[in-house]
Amino acid sequence: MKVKSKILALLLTTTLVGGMLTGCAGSTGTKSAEEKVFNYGTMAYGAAMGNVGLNPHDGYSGWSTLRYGVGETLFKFNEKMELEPWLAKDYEQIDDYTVKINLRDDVTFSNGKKMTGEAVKACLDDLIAVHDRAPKDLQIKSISADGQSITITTEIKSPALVNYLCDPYGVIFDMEAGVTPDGKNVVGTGPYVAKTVTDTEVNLEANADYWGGKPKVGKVNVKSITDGDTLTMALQSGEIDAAQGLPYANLELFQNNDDYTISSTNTSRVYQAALNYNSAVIKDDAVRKAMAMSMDKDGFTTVLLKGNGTPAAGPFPANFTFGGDAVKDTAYDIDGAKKVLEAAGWVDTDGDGIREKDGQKLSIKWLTYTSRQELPLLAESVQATYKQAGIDVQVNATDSYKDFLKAGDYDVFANAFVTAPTGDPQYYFTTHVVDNSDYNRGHYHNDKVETLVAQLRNEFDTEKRAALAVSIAQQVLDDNAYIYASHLKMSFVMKKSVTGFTAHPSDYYEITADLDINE
Amino acid sequence: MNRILAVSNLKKTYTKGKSTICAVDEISFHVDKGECLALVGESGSGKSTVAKMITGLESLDGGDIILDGKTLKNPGRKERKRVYQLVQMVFQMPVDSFNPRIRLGESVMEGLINQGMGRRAAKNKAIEYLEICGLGLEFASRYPSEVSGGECQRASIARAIARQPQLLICDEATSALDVTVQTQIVKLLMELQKNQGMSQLMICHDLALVQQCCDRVLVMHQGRVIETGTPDEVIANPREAYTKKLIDSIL
Amino acid sequence: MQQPLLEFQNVEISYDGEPTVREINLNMQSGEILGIVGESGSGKSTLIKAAMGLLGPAGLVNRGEICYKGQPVLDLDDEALRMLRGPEMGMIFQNCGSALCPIRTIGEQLYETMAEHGVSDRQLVREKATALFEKIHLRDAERILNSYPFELSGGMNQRVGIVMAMLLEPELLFADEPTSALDVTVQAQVVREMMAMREAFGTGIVVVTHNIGVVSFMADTVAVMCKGQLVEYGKAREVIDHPQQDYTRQLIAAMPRIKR
Amino acid sequence: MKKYVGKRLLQLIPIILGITLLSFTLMQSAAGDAVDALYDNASGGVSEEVKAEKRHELGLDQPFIIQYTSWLGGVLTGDMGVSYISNKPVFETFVSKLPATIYLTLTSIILTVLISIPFGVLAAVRHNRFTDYLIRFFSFIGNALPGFFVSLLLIYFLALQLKLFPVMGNGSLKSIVLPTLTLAIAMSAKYTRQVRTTVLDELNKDYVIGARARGIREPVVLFASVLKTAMLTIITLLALSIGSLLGGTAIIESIFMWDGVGKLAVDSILNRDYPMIQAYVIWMAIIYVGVNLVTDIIYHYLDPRIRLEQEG
Amino acid sequence: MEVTERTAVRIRTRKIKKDQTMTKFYIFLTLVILLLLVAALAPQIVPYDPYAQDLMKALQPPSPEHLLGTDRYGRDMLSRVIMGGQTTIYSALLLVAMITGFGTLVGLFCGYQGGKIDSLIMRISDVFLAFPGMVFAIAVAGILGGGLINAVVALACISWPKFARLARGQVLAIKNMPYIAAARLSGSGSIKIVFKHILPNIIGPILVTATLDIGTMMMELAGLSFLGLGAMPPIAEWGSMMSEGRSMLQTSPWVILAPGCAIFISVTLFNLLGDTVRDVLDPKTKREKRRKNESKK
Repeated sequence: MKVKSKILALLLTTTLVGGMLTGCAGSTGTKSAEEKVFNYGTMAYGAAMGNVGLNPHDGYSGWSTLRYGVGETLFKFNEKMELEPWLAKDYEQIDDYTVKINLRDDVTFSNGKKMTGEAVKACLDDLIAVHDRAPKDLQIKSISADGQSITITTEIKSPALVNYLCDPYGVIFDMEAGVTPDGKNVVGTGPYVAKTVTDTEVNLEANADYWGGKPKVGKVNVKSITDGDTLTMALQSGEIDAAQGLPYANLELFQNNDDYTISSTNTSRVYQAALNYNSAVIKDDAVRKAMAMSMDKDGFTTVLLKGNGTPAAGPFPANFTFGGDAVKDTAYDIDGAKKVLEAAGWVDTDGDGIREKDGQKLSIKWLTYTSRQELPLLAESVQATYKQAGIDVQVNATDSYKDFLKAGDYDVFANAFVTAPTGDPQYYFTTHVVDNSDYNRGHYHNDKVETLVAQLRNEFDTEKRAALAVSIAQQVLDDNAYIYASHLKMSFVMKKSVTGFTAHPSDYYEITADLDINE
Repeated sequence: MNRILAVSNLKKTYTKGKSTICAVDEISFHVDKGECLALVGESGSGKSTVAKMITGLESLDGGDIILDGKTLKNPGRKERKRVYQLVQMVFQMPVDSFNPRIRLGESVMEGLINQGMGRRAAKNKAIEYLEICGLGLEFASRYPSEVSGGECQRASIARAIARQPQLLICDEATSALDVTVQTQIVKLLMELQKNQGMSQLMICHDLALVQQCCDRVLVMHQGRVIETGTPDEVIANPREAYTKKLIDSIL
Repeated sequence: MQQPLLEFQNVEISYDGEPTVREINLNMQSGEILGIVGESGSGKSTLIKAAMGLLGPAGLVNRGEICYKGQPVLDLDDEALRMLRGPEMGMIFQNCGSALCPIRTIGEQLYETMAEHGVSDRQLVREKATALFEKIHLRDAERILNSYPFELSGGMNQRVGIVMAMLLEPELLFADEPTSALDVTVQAQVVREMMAMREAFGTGIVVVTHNIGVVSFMADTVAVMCKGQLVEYGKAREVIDHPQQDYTRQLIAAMPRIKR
Repeated sequence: MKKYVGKRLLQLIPIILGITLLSFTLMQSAAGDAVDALYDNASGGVSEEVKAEKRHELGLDQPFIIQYTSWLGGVLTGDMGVSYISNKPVFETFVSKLPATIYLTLTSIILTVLISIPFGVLAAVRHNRFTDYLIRFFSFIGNALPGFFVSLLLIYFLALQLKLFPVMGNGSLKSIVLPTLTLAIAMSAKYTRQVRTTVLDELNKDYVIGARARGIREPVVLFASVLKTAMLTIITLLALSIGSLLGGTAIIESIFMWDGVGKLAVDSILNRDYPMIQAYVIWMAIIYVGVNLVTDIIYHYLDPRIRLEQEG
Repeated sequence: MEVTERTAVRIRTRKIKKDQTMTKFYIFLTLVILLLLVAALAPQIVPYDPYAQDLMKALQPPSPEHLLGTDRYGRDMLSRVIMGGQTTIYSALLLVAMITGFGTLVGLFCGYQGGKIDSLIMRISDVFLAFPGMVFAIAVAGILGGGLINAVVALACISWPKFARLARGQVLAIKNMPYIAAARLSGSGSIKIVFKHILPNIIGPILVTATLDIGTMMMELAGLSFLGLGAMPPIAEWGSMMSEGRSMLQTSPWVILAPGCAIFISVTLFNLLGDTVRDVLDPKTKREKRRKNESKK
């Protein structure tokens, strides 16, 4: 009997200790700006994204500098992805190779130093000296500074130079202060200053002397949360005030919910399938056409993405003049696809539902990866619809997809890509469709496309550039070299009390001086 | 040659940690054909080790064993087969000496089949010998757990003698049995010795039992043979103090 | 007639509902040594387990009564029964070494036994134990008390078992095959020591064994059991020299005897 | 005792060699060419000459055994290369995240002990009675629920519905409760059963009857003898489980955003960060072996049967 | 003094608990066989094609039409759970069969042979045992890439030593039994002794462990699938189904609860079976039975 009572006592103690641990949380009241703390959970920060740290000249870290309000670029995009001045006042295209940029006079770095032309030049010089992508994009020959202006000379005609300067690597920071020894922190011009930067968290404090006005929130903690459910539940439990990158399935928890607001926008992140011309099956025009016809873009977008995207016709979304319905894609038509295949000699002879031609099964290897949660969904959706058309799909969703790409062991590579990070179409075409471009993994070639892209490279007139972009995109679609599934809609979910926190189509700007919490 | 078994200077040592224990220390003895020799001693005197060495279940560390005129020293596989034709053994724990998952008859047959006999013949012979040992036909199909200790020991004897060995070693064959059963088994063994002309090496701790059925006795103590003679002689005139103590302890 | 020390009245014991021991009537006086002989499965150990209340969950005395000094013990509550075990009835097992906790020293367990029955003076316990060890000619009590059971030989453990049981000076000592696991020379010694205990304390002993030699050497009265029943019961000399039942005769005849 | 520890330490050498050799070989064959991987993230082509030079610099053109030895030297001195992803020294990263995992492991073990020992003992004492059945019923449930599922349920009920604990780990006392609970539920289910079996085994031993025959009270028998003996086995089991728990935290850590080595491992696996995976695997194995060694030594010290045999 | 008065003979009774081990064993065995049958006949008994998508019917809650609702592709959950049973249970069975077979053979060899090879193999198994199970599996699965087969291989790599040790221990325990010596005296060779006399007598505990391991392995496979290192979509497998459905716990709980319950039920069943097999084989219960038989005779 005594054993029992001892055990009971032990249990009681355990429960008591547990109870103490659960003691209640502190209460809230009206707070001054300094007291306000904004906890922000994001899926987008982390070593896997290559954006850990805030040094813009290191890989993709500039995205973090820009997103979390530590640094700013010379120009920025508005909601329509049009250029607007930011740290710069304006620019003049002196000739095809020279641009003069006039800087604002009232900007200081967070350490109090003034942002001068010299400072900007120093920063850009370092950028093209150390960054991996920038030199190729910018093609800068030389930079000269003169008071509050700089003049940039390029090696080749560079109509998109100013657009490129909006890329997060173009964040201007104080080179004299340099990068902290751990390589993670810089002194920028933004509304917030980073106090600590780790692989999983960035702790920011308001920059009281921000040139654009005093930030309304005193402290911002950016937390990397890589698990979608944890992110959701952390928002629900109030541990974070806003979240980026919630799983679609969970968004409906916050829709029609008075406690939360959702800010969404279309982005130029497209889910695309690149067809591999080195594969015999893919070389068959009919197969590519049937594949394009058999993709249920609407179903994918409305059901699987739960409406958090828009079906894509071409590479660019509708908020671009050269995007959306400017190009025409093949409509979803399984029966049509069947006819196309049959006409080309692909018939199901053995009754297994898969078509054959010359003893060759119509089976394609669909290579994709899982770190983008939408891609496996696309793969499974395609697998089902293609099967109806008589095409067998072997999905290979692996995060070591690079090995397969290198080996060429695939027919289709589906990935996600931000097609117009600079608001300009040239970037996508020069990386994806021309011969030997970085991401033209499927070895697509079309003489007409080559000519048009060459023209685009030398065209400065925005409208003409747009027209060229439409023609190129249409040609790619007609060739069925790429199949575009959907453009991602990006959403921030935040507590009702959070204001001034909006999703931007560029995916660059997240935390700004407008951010506020009204409790 | 009148000797079925001759053992000279037999030695076995075990190492445990750093100390070496001499289980059997240079002992010599012999068993004549048709004779029943007893090895008497208390636990740890090394008597069972001797049995294991003779049957090749343990290796020797020294000395010679001459079995039916042939010397064997750590026999190989072939040599061992010859040994098993000549020597068989009955163990102390009757139930444990049978594979619990095999029927008694099958166990008796195993040795015969290994000898090269056909299944049918082996079966008949097994039944025959089980009957000699006083077990009816039904026991052949029983499992060791389904019979009593005494019946199991009979089966064990049947298994041993079915191969018609020249020498039967009984390692404490009766000490785990009830006294009434013990007498029955001893009687059976004495009959077999007489009828089959088998020599026996009886390993035992009970001098009284030895006196009943053995021709000669060896008293072992701490790995050595300290006294030999006929049981009556040894009991009547023990020369060693230990032997005397042993005799006095019998209540 | 004196009140019997222990009395079995028409006892029937069953395991899992199946009777294994039937119609047992026995009684013994203080200072008497009762030998219960029988072969394996005869139910002889069951009798003393029943008297000690150690049958376990499967066993049950479903008929009859067992009385200690006239007091029925079967329906005592746990605590009352516990107070009997030790100060009134002691027990020696076939293997006393395994009847002790393997990771505690003998001294510790000896002290625990005493403390559980009201003697909690360590010094006193130690002295008493040493005295008792000397009585059975063990001089290095100190070393034994500081040893663990596995460090001692079988014979030594049996002797420790005797001391352990006798320390509380019970009036009744049960010995369950106390010598069966021992070599003959040690066996004789242990038997003599048990006899010495009776000499010293006047303890009544119930010795359960299959060895008629042990019984004839020790016992005043003998009970012969076969298949759960008492086949013969009487004065030791009478039973052994003039057995009345076939089974007893068989048993005695089977016992090898040395001819000098 | 000293001799025994020395002997055990010596025995450790081949095991550690085996562990390192195995993981080295595995990673070698898995990661493919380290230099290719290194330049993978750099855009544009890097010429074969540059790669060859780098290979020479890293000693990758050496024979396997030499590569292994020099790599092993690195392992033992804490130089295990640089992460493909973060470009930071792997070993430093691992060490910096280790305390969080150890913290979580320890709280889980403690909670497991607090749950499984009382309940296991209770179930054994009340063998085949209602309490026993009830405890076994719950242990069956705990045994059959995958950890990640338990964690989701716990978060949902305790963090969202009852708002008792935070969802994410932040190092605070409150935030460790849920991950600890998740780990402890699975462990306790397992160990309650083992404790029960062990205690039952002990309860069936002769010395329990011996103690009863000496008139010792049941609780004293239970606590002084039975539990003392059973604890030897149980402590060993629990200590051994520290090792497997250190490894078992991976999934739970990533769900609760607990910034320990488990989460690091999962992230590294998802990112194919081979040097990091390698460091994790090796060091967890070494820690595991170390914990086992300490357990063995403690066991040796506690159990007189073994201790005295060794000395004697 | 008077003789104690003879009171009327007292009769005590106690409710006798019947030994229900065998009944329990048969019940659980039947249930497990049923489970295996359902899994084996999955393609025949599923009400819908488990891989047929119908996006119009996505995420429907349980209804008479779809008893367990539909997943986000509009696939019938009941069909997927049944189909997933085949994948999950049979991979676990395959895995356990592999490690039991291999481990037992190694253990038999080492235990019987002893000597240097034994200690070498045991050191190797030490190395495998040193890797905490899941860690090594994660690493191997991570290296080999995902996929059910690779996950099975990964778990097999680290799980065999357990059986090798178990078998070896058992062999050592009975190697010195008299009946092994008797078999040798009968002239039986090593192979015959190992497979006829040793193996049948050590297989009991091994089978118990194997049965209990089926549940464990199902959970570990599910864990790997959860990390994306196990079964690849669209293959219906419980772990990956749970992993897929986990974000829907709050919105469409049936998507995760259905496979979750399936895992729970099957693991419990295998564990219960393992436990009862242990009881059936337990030497204690056996001894009691033998005693009963004897007392009947």
